[in-house]
Amino acid sequence: MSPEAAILAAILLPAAGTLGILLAGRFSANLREAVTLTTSVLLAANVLSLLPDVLAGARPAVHIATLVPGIDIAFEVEPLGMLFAIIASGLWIVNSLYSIGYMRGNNEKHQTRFYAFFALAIVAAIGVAFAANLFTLYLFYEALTLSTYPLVTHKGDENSVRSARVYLGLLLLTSIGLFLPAVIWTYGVAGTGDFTDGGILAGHIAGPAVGLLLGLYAFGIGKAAIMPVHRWLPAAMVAPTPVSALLHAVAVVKAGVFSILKVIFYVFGVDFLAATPSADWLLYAAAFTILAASLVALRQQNLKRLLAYSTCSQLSYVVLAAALFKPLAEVGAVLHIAAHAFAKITLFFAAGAIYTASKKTEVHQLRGIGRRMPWTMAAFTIGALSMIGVPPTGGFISKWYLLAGAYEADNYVAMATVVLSTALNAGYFLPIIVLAWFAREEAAPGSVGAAAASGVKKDHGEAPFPAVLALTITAALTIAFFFFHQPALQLASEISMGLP
Amino acid sequence: MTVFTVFFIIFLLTLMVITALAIVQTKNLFAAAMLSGIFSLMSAMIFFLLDAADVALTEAAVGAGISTVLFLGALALTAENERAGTAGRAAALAVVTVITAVLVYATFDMPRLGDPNAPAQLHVAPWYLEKTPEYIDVPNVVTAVLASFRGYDTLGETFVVFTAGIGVLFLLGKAPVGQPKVSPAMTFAGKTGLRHYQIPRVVGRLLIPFILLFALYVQFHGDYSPGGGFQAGVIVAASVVLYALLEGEEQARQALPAWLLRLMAATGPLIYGFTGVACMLLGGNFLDYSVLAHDPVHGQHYGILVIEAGVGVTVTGVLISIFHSFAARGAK
Amino acid sequence: MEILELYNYWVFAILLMIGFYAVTAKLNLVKKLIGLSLFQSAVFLLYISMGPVEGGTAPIFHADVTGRVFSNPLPSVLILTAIVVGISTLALGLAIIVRIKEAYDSVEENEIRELDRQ
Amino acid sequence: MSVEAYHLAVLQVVVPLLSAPFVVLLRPRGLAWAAASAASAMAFAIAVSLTAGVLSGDEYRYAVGGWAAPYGIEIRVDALTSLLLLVVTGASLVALLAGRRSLDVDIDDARQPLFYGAWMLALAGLAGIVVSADAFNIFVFMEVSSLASYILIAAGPNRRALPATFKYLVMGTIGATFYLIGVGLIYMMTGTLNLADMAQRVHEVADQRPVLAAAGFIIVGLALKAAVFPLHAWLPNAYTYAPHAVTVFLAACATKVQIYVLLRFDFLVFQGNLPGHEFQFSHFLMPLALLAILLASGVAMMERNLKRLLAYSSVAQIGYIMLGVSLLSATGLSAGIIHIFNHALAKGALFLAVACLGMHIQGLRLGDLAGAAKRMPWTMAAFVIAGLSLIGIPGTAGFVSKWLLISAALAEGSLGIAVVAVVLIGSLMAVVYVWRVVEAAYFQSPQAGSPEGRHEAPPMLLVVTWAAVLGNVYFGLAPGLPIKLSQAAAASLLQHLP
Repeated sequence: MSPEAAILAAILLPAAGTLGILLAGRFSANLREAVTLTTSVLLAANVLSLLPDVLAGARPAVHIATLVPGIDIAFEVEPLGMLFAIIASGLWIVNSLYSIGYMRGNNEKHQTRFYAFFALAIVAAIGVAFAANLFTLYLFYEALTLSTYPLVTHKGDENSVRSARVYLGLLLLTSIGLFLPAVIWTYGVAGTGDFTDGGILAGHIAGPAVGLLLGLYAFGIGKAAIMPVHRWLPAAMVAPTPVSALLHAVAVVKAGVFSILKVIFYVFGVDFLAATPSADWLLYAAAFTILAASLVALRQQNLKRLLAYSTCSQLSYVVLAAALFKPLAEVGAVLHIAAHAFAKITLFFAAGAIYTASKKTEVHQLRGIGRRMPWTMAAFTIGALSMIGVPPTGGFISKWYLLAGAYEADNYVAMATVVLSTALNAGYFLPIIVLAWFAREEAAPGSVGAAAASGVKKDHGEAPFPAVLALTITAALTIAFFFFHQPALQLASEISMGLP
Repeated sequence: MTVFTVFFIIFLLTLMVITALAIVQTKNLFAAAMLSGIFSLMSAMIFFLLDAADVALTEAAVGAGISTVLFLGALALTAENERAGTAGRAAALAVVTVITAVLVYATFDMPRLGDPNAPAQLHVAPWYLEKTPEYIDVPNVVTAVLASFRGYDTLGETFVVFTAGIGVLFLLGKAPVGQPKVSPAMTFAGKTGLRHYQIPRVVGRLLIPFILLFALYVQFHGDYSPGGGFQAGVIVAASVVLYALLEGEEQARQALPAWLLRLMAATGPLIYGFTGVACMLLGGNFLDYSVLAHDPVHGQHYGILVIEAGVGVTVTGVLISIFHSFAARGAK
Repeated sequence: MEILELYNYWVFAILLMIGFYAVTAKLNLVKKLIGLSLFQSAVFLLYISMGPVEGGTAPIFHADVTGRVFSNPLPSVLILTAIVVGISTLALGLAIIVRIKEAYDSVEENEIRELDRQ
Repeated sequence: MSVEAYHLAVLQVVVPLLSAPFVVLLRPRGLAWAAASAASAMAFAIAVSLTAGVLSGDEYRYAVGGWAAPYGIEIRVDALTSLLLLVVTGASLVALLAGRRSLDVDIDDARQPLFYGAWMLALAGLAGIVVSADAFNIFVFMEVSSLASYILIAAGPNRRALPATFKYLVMGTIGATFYLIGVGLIYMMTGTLNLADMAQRVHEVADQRPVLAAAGFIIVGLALKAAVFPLHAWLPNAYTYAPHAVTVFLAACATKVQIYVLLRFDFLVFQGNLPGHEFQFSHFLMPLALLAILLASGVAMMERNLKRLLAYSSVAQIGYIMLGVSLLSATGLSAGIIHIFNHALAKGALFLAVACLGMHIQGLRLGDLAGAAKRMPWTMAAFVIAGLSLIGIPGTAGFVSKWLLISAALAEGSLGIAVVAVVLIGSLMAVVYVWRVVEAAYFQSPQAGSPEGRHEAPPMLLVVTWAAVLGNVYFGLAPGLPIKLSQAAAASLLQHLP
C-alpha cells in the first residue's frame, strides 16, 4: 500500500469500524468486540507501515478538499504526528482489550454506543495526528471533543451529565473562544496555515502580539490542561475508566499537548519564539501548572481524581520542555508524550481494575490490596515510578532530556520545577504504593456495614482477565520504553534536527 | 387649480384630521367604522380634486363601501364596543412625535403641490403621456400605465386580492367548533333579509339590474374614462351584497353558489396570467400584448381588454366570497 | 400661500401618525385594524399629492388634446394597487379577528395575553 | 442565451404564481399537495439553471411587457439574486416534501387546497421580490408573500397561532407601509421607480431632506419585516405557533428576502450617494447587530419552548448577517451574504427535525423532550448535527460563515477584536442553548406514562431532514458554490461605491 493510501486508510479504518460496531452491536456483543479489536489491530499495523518511510525522511501527504482557496483539508505525516499516531493506535488495541473486561465486569449499559464513539474518537485523534495545516487540525480537534462527549457522560446520571457539561463547555469555550480566533488570525497574517518546518509566522508578526497569539493557542488548546483551563479534566473523571484512560493517555490530552507542540514547531518556529521575549511567559505558566497541580494531587483522596491532577501536572512537563525552545528539551517534550502515555494508561487501568474487582475508589481503601491483586498493583507501581521518573521506566528517559535541555538553556526555573515536582510526585505516589503492599487490610468492626452500604467488596481477587492482560502489557511497555526508545528518539530528533 | 379649490382642499383635509381623531377617540366601534367610511369619502373627494379620478372612484367604492361592509360584518361577529383602553401610551406618543417631526422636517425640501418642475413631472411620467397615444392608443393614460406599462404590478395586485380571498375562505370556511357566541339576529343580513319590507325590496330589485349595467360600463369603458376591472368587480359585489340584504343570505348564495365564486376567484388570475404566457408563446416578453395581433396597438387593446376582464372576475369572485364567509359565520 | 402648498404633506404626516398611534396604543384588535387602514390611507394622500400639475387635468385624452397639460398618471396607478393591497389586508385581518373571538371570546389584546398566560 | 433561458427569469415567478389558482381548484385529497410540490420542484429547477447561468457569466435582464426600464418593470438576476432564489425555492421544496404528513394532521382535507394555494403564493411572492428591479413592484410582491404567509401561520393547530398572526400582520403592514412611504419620497425627488435609474438620479438630490427621510423609512420598514433586532417582536410567536412545515419554509427564507431588499437599497441606491451614509452602518446597524447576537442568544438560553428557542436563535443569527454587512468590506459583506445561505441550511434542518419530533411528541417544551433520543434516534441525531452547524463547529456550513465573518472582522483592527469577541460569545451561547435540547433528549429519562419503544417520524420526513443535514455537512466541507456566489454578490454590491 502506498503511503498516501495508508494515510487515508488510517482515517477510514476506524470510521468503518464505527459503522461495523454499530451494525455488529445489533447481533452480538462478541461480534462487536471482535470488530473493535480487528479494526484496532489493522489500524496499528497500517500506521506502523508508514513508519519506515517517515524514518527515512519522507513526508507523505494527501490533499482532500479545498474549502476556500488557501484553506484546505489535507494530511501530511511528519515525525511528531507519526509518533502520536503510533501511540494512539497502539494503545487503542490495549485499551479495547481492557474495555472488554471492564465493561463486561461492571455490566455497563449502552456498550455499543460506547465502542462506536470510542472508534470515532480514534478517527479524530488520527486526524489530529496527520493534519497538514491548522484548519485540518482544528477540524479534528473539535471532532475529538464532540466524539468523546458521549463517552464522558456515559453513565447518564445527573452527576455525569453535569460533569460532562463542564467537559464540553470548557473545551468548546476555549476552542471556539481562543483557539479559533488564533487560527483565523494566523491565516490572516501569514496567508496560510500549513505546518512548515521553521514556522510560518516569522516576519509576519512581532512584539507583544506574538505572546498574545501564543497565549490564544496555549489556553485555546484546552485539552493541554494548562491552568486555569484544566478544570474539565477532573470533571471528566465520572466517565468509565477505559474512557479516562483514553482521555488521559491515548487521545484527548495528548492531542492537546501534541497540538501545542505542532504550533510551536511548525507555526511559530522554535527559533522565532526563542528570539521573542514576549513568548517567555509560557514557561512560567507551565511551571506553575506543574507545581500547583501536584500540590492539589497531594490532597486528593479519590484515586482517579488524584491521577487526573497528576496528568494535569505531567502535561505541563511537555509544555515546559517545549517552552525552553532548545533542541534537547524538544526531544524531551516529544519523548514525554510517549512515556507518560504508557505510564498513565497503566495507572488508570489499575485504578479501573481495582474498581471492577472491589468497587474501591478511595486511596485509604487500598490498604493491603497488593496481596489480593498482585498483578494490578505491580503494574500500578511501575506506572507510578515512571511518573516520578525512576529508572528503569520510560519517565526517566524523558525527564533526562528535559533536564538536559533546561541545563543547556541555563534555565534554573525549569530545573528547579522539575526537581521540586519530582519530590511532589513521589510524595503522592509512594504512600499509595506503601499502603497497598505493606499495610494490613482494614478489618475494623463497624466499618463493615458502611463498606457494604457503599458496595465495597471485601473478598475479591484480580479483575477479569482481559483487563489484567491489558495493564500488564502497558506496564511492560513502560519499562520497555526505557530500553527501546530508539525509534521514538529518532523521530524526536528528526524534528529537532529539522529545526535550522 | 383655483384658489377656491385650494381652500376647499384645505378645508377637507382639516375635516379629515378631525374625523381621524374622532375615529381614534370613540369607544363605539360601529361609529368608528362609519366614521372611517366618511373619512374615505372625503379622501375620495380630495383625490378627485387632485386629478386622480380613477383613484377617487376606487377609494369611494372600497373605502366607503367594501371596508365598511367588512367592518360591520366583523363587528357583528365580535363586539360593538371597545372594552380596554390603551397601553404604552407614552411610548406610542413619543414614537409618533419623532416620526411626525421627521416627516414635517422632510416636507420643507419637497416640491410644492402642483409644481410643474417637480422631478416626478419631468422623468418617466412625460414619457407615458407622450407615448400612450402611439403605443397603446387609449384615452385614459392611467389605464394604459396600469394595464400595460406596469401591467406586471397589476398582475401582482390581482394575486393580492386572490390571496386575501383564499385567506378568508381558509380562516372562516370551516365551521367553528361549538356554537358561536353571536346570535344570528345580529348578523347584518340575516336569513331572510328584508323580505318582509315590500318597499325597499321592490326599489332594491329595480336598482340591481341598473347597478350591474353600470358595472359593465365601468368594466369596459375603463379605457376611456375612470374605471376598469377592479372598480367594476367592486360594484358587482356591492349589488350582490344589496341582493343579500333584500332577499336574505340563502337566496344570494343560491344565485351565486360558493363553488362558482371560488371558480371565478381562481379563474380571474389565470386569465390574466395566461394572457402573459400567451404573449411569451407568441414570441414576445411576458405580458407584451403587442404580439397578440398583427398590429401592435390592436394587440395592446386586446390584451388590456382580456386582463381587465380577468381582474373583474377575480374581484367579483373574491369579494362576494369574503362577504359570504363573514355572513355565514354568524348565521350558523 | 406657499406654506399652504405643503399642507397636504403635513396632513399626511398627521393622519399617518394618528393611525400609527391607534395601531400601537389601542388594545382592541378591531380598533387596531381601523388604525391600520387610516395609516395606509394617509400614504395614499402622500402619493396623490405628487400627481397634479398646475393648470393640468386628469390624464384622460379627449378630442382636443393639443396644448393641454395633464397631471401625472403614475401616482394614481400606484395608489390603485395600494388601495387593493389595503382592502386585502383588512379583509384578512378581520377574518383573523373573528377567529380570535371564537377561540378566546375576546378581541382585547390584554385579555388575550392574560388567557394565554394561564 | 437561448430564448427559453431568457424567459427563465420571469418564469421563476410566473410558475409558482399561476400554479396557485390551479392548486386551489384541486379537490381530491393529496392532489393539491402533489401539484404544489411539482410546481415548487419546477421553481427550484429554474433557480438552479439561473444559478448555473449566472455562474457561467450570464446576467439576466428582462423587460416585462416589453417595456424597457425605467418605463416598464425590469426583472434582473445576478449572483446575489440567484443565491436567494436557491434558498427560497429550495426551502419551499424541502418543506413541502417533508411536511405532507405533518400538515395532514394540522389541516383538514377540505381546506388543504386553499392552504397549498397560499403556500404557492408565498413562494411566488418571495421569488417576485427577489428578482424584481423595481421599487414599487417589490412592494406588490412583498404583499403577496406577506398575506400568503399570514394564512400559512394562522393554520397552526394551537389557538395562539391566531394572535401571533395578527401581530405579524400588523407589524408586517406597518413595515411595508414604511417602505412604501420611503419609495414615495424617493419617487417624489427622482421621478423614477427603477432601482438602477434611482441610484443614478438620487445622486443629484442626495442632500435633500425627503431623500434622507426616505432612507430612514425604507431601512426601518425593511428592518421591521426582516425582524432585525429590536424590531423582531413579531417573529418568535409567529414561528412558534405556525405548522412545523411552514416554520421550516419561512424560517429559512422569509426574513432573508427582506434583508436582501435592504442590501439592494442600501448599497445600490443610498451608499455612495447619501452623504455620511456609512455612519448608518457603523453607528447604527453594527451596535444593533451585536446587541441582537447577545440578547437574543441570551433569551434563547432561557427559553423552554423548543420552537421559540430556535426562533430567538434566528433573531440572533440575523444579527450575524447584519454584522457582516455592517463591516462594509468585501469580505464582511460576503460573510453576511453566505450566512444567509448557511443559516437557511442549518435552521431549515433544525426545524425539519422539530417537525419530526412534532409527529410523536406533544408540546415541544424541553421537558416534553425527555427521552426523545431513545424514541427517535435518527431525528435527534439529525438535530445534533444541524445544531453543530448552527453553533459553527468545523465541518459544517455554519463554520464557514463564522470563519469568514471573523476573518473579515480581524481585518478591521481594534474594533474588529470587539466584534470577534461578540461573535465568539454568541457561538458559545449557541452551544448552551443547543446543548440544553441535546441533554433533555438524551439524558433525561422519559416522563411516566409516555410510550415505550421506537416511534420514528414518517420515512419521507426523515429522509428530507437527513438530506438537509447532509447539506450542512456538504456545504461545510465544499462551500465553493455559496462562497463564489456571495463573493460575486459582494463585489457587485460594492462596485457602485467610490
